Amino acid sequence: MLTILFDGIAYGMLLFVLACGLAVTLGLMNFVNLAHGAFAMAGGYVTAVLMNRYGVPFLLTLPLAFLVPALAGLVLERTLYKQLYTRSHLDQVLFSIGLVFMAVAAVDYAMGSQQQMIRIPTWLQGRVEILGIQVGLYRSFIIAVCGVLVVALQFILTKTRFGSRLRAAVDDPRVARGLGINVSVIFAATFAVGSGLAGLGGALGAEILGLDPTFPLKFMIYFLIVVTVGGTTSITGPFLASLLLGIADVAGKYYVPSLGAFVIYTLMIVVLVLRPQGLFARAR
Amino acid sequence: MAAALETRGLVKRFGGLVATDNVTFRLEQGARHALIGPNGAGKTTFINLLTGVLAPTSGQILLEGQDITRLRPELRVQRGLARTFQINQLFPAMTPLETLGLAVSERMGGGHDWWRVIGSKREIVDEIVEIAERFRLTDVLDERTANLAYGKQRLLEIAVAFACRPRVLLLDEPAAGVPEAERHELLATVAALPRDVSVLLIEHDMDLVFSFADRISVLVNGGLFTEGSVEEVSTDPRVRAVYLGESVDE
Amino acid sequence: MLRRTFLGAAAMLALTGAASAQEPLKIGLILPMTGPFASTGRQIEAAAKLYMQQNGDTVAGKKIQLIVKDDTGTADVTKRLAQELIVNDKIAVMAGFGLTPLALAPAPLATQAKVPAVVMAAATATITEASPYIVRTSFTLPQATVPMAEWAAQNGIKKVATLVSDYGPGIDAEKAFTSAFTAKGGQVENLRVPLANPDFSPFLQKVADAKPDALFVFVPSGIGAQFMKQFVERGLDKSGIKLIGPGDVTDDDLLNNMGDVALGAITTQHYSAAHDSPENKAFVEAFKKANNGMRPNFMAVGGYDGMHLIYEGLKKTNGQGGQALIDAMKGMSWTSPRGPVSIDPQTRDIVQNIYVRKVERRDGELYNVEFATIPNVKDPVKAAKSN
Amino acid sequence: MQSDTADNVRAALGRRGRWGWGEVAFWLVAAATLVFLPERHLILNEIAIIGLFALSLDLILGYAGIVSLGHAAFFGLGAYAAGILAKNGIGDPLLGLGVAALAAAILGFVTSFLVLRGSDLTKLMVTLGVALVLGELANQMSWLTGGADGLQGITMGPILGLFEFDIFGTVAYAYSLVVTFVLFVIARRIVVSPYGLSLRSIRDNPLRARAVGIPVNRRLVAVYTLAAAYAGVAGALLAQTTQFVSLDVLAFHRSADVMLVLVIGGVGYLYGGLIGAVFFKVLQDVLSAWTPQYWQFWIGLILVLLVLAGRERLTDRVRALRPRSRRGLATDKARPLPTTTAREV
Repeated sequence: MLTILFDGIAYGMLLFVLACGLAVTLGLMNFVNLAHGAFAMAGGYVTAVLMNRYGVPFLLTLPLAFLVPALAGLVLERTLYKQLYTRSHLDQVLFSIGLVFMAVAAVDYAMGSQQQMIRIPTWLQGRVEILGIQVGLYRSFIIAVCGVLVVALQFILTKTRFGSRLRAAVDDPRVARGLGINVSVIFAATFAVGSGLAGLGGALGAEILGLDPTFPLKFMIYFLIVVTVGGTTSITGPFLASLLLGIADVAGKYYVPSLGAFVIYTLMIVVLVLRPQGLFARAR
Repeated sequence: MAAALETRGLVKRFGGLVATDNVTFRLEQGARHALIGPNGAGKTTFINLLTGVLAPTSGQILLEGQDITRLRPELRVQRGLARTFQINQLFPAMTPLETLGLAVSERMGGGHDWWRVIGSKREIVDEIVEIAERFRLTDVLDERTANLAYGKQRLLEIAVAFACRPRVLLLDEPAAGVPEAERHELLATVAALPRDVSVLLIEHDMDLVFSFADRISVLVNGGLFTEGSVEEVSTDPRVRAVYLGESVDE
Repeated sequence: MLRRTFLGAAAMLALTGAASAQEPLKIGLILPMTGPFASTGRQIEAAAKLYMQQNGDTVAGKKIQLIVKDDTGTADVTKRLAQELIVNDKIAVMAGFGLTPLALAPAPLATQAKVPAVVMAAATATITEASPYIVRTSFTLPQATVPMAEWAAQNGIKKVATLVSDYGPGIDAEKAFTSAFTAKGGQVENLRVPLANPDFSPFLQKVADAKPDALFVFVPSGIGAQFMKQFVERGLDKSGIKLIGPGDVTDDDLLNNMGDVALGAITTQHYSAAHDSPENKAFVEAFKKANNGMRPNFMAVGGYDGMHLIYEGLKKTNGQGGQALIDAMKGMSWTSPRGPVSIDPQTRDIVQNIYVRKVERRDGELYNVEFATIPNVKDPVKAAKSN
Repeated sequence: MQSDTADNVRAALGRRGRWGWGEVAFWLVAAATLVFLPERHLILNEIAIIGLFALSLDLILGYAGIVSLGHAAFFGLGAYAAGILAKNGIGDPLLGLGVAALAAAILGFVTSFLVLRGSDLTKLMVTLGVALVLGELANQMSWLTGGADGLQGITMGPILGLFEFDIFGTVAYAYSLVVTFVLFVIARRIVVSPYGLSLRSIRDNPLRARAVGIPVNRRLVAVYTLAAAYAGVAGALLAQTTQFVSLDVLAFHRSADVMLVLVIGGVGYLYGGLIGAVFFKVLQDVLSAWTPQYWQFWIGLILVLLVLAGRERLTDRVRALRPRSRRGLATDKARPLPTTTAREV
């Protein structure tokens, strides 16, 4: 029972790291970036390639799994995305779906269509018993890493100058510009970090979620669920939503396996019908 | 005779904030009544309560003697209560012709008519023509609303409300933002509104208020501060203190 | 009236498709080349091309032209592509079909136009019954599963939990295993997972709680690797639960990358890249060489044998398609890289050896190493029906 | 003078209902393909069906401002309704269409209440959720739907007792084209009716629409139900002409594709879905014949370029085909999707 809870938390944490970048672009910058999963995939592939082709240890690949997608995000933001901030959502959807298609086909071309394997180090394999609960080491590792990230993000957004500038830039870009805030730099940096986090999530999640070229399409729905259910006004909303979703998904499959897939979707519909702004959103 | 529009002890609270404070108010049949008050006095909240955009915390709203407090906004319109908005709320992509056609055909109950092409009914066409002339829109009928001069948009804003053939018309700062050159046209059409329509004018512009209204109510801090004829209110020193003084200074 | 003309036209098409001498003989290969099942398509396409490269592109004096189409794994697209190939390209035979619904959708077309369809991958038992023009060179799940149940029963396994993907082949495997295993006195608990399922942990937890002697698993090969890792991560291997199942989970294409987690898994299937025969050695070597080191899996061998069947059939009919070709294919037998195989003339399904294998490390790479053989296995579902 | 204006008004209003040359040409070309492109009837059939499906999405997105990522729910339900009916011996195609439309309309009516509130994103996700739940349901009820194997054994009777479906897809295409055309004509009529005008007003400014006395929610429910019925018919056409239904009629990619098709063709003038369907499917067919493995890359590239080049400018030009339509149609330039903010004042 507690093991299920534990697995659910790990799964939820992972979802959060994958989706939080989307929460930022969608919620704060009001940009529908369906290509978010492509950055996650990029991170996963960075780790897979480094480990399998060059024998780089797992942990050392993680910073690169963050940096490469972040850099890619930065370049794309500067060249393409920024032109679309003021366009309609439909344009943004069309554009980012186009990017997903390109990413899927390109990865397929470069890496093949099969599943990529990541061999996690032996000290992260297996399970231990803590307080009578069977916990997987790797999942504990995920929880630890993601937990640190959540705290750091929350800190950056609420306590630092960057955070307050970001919030100002988002609230009203014109006013923020008037205050001497360089809005486009803030947006670019935020976009890059969001992409990087997705990449890190992709690398961490490859072991549990699998990794193949269709990754961005497969998990797009999950990311969107996290963001909408959590609400887009804060970072804690999506975080709680991820946890809720992770636990509900795992528990649902354990206790009512035949209804497993219903649980998440029904939960989402109910939440959104009752609270259209998301479960944890401040009333606007 | 019942008042055209009446509120009894109307209260609206947002959390701890009292936006409308126990307002009891009468708009007589055929009146030209102005509602004035400083910014933040609760004029817009009051209008939103009257039209049903907001639900009151307590109190009653009566339209020609009938309780409409819980009625949905569109049903109030159908009963004869129409409004204009302080900031234009038009259909930018439609033409004035379509906008008026929409309002007229809705009023005639043709809104769920999904088969006939608009304009195939004679009464509708005639009424569009009449309203267009009354509001001096004839020569721009076929332009895109978004492309109209602001003054014309403002006229259309009133024309749409008028097309609902209201018994009571709420005008929310009809002249706001209209450039001097287009102002005269607007004021003239407002003044020429038929007498059987009772008008409640919410306005900042004292020239307009004085030239148009026969009665004035003053709203301060959500409550009705005073009410009287134009003369009474304009000479009331307390009103000058809370409101007119401010306006004169501008 | 109209009906007759149309059917007549369809039949005529089928005839002209194969009869005109100057026209090349066209083979329509419809596969999922994109989407989640793309790797199935790649393996088969590579194998088919390899076969043509090795055996030339002329049969019975006619040029063979292979037309590859991507159905994206969507059944109505498969059907439309098949129909276009029949009507426009006037193909002599169609082949491929990566998944059960993708094979079933065009089945009525095969019947209507009398164009043989060679199923190279899809593995639900009933497929060959959908049209008398369908012939299969892959396998059926019960075919691979029943020997597993028998082997388990003979090797001291009493209680088994089954975990299958919730779709046609999965349910086939579950049924076949359960009935065969309970018939031998075993005890079975069934679990089904959704086909698209990113995380197995809740299901595996259920298995861990049930404490069976072995876990029988069938999931499509792409997700198999993920399953294996989570199985080990949960420590189920150490708690003494044996992992058994048809060979999809230890797909040769992925096996080597799975790492040590796969070691010791026991599976039954018709093909292993480690199968010890000269034919297979040559096949594996040529396949790897042509495909950048990619190891052929059971999908590839299905594609390879499918092409062989088409070539040999055409030789026998001297380039005739339609009824003649399907008749020629019935009962044909040859030595495939997987071992001796034949086409059952009654069911048009393949008859082949099923091997019991264990994942072991050989020359630094992981392989399914065969250690027992059950010869000439027919599809048990149809065999049971005919008895 | 008075009567002059009245005539002008009548003429101006009537113009919206009249057919332009571009439109007539469009349908003439479509009809001509029946004769001149016999080899392409199968894909043309698919195009007609997707076009109709996109048209139904246009009714809610382009004319009422409701975004949906779950429109496949109605398409799929229609497909299964028609398929199951035919499988159980009731093979009359037109009856199947009727039943499918009805089933989808009922589902549309019930679920319409879920999409009246909330932002675009909320609507996207709620509609998506409905489709996913329905997909799961179809998977679970395999005794009825055939589950993941698909629904087999559909045999269709001849249309009107006269025309048997043939292997060339000619009858199928003609059938789909005629049905699409008839439904298009009805839709076209609806959007220029007072009802259609009220929908556009709701999309443009729900606050004002209410202030004109329009019962906004009721109108939205009605159009959502109508669009659902249209999508159901499209699904039924697919089931009947391919005589097969599999779970992917309900899949996410179906909803996403139809959205792409519509947005490519342009939202809010009814032809967008049809043009988008032609463009998208032909492109996909050509590219995937050329490179069966990597055609998605090129599609993606084209989408990206299309957006960067200014999709709306392109579709605006096409819109000029329809008389006066440019004027009547909101291009949401520099304006995000019709949002509900106005209503929250």
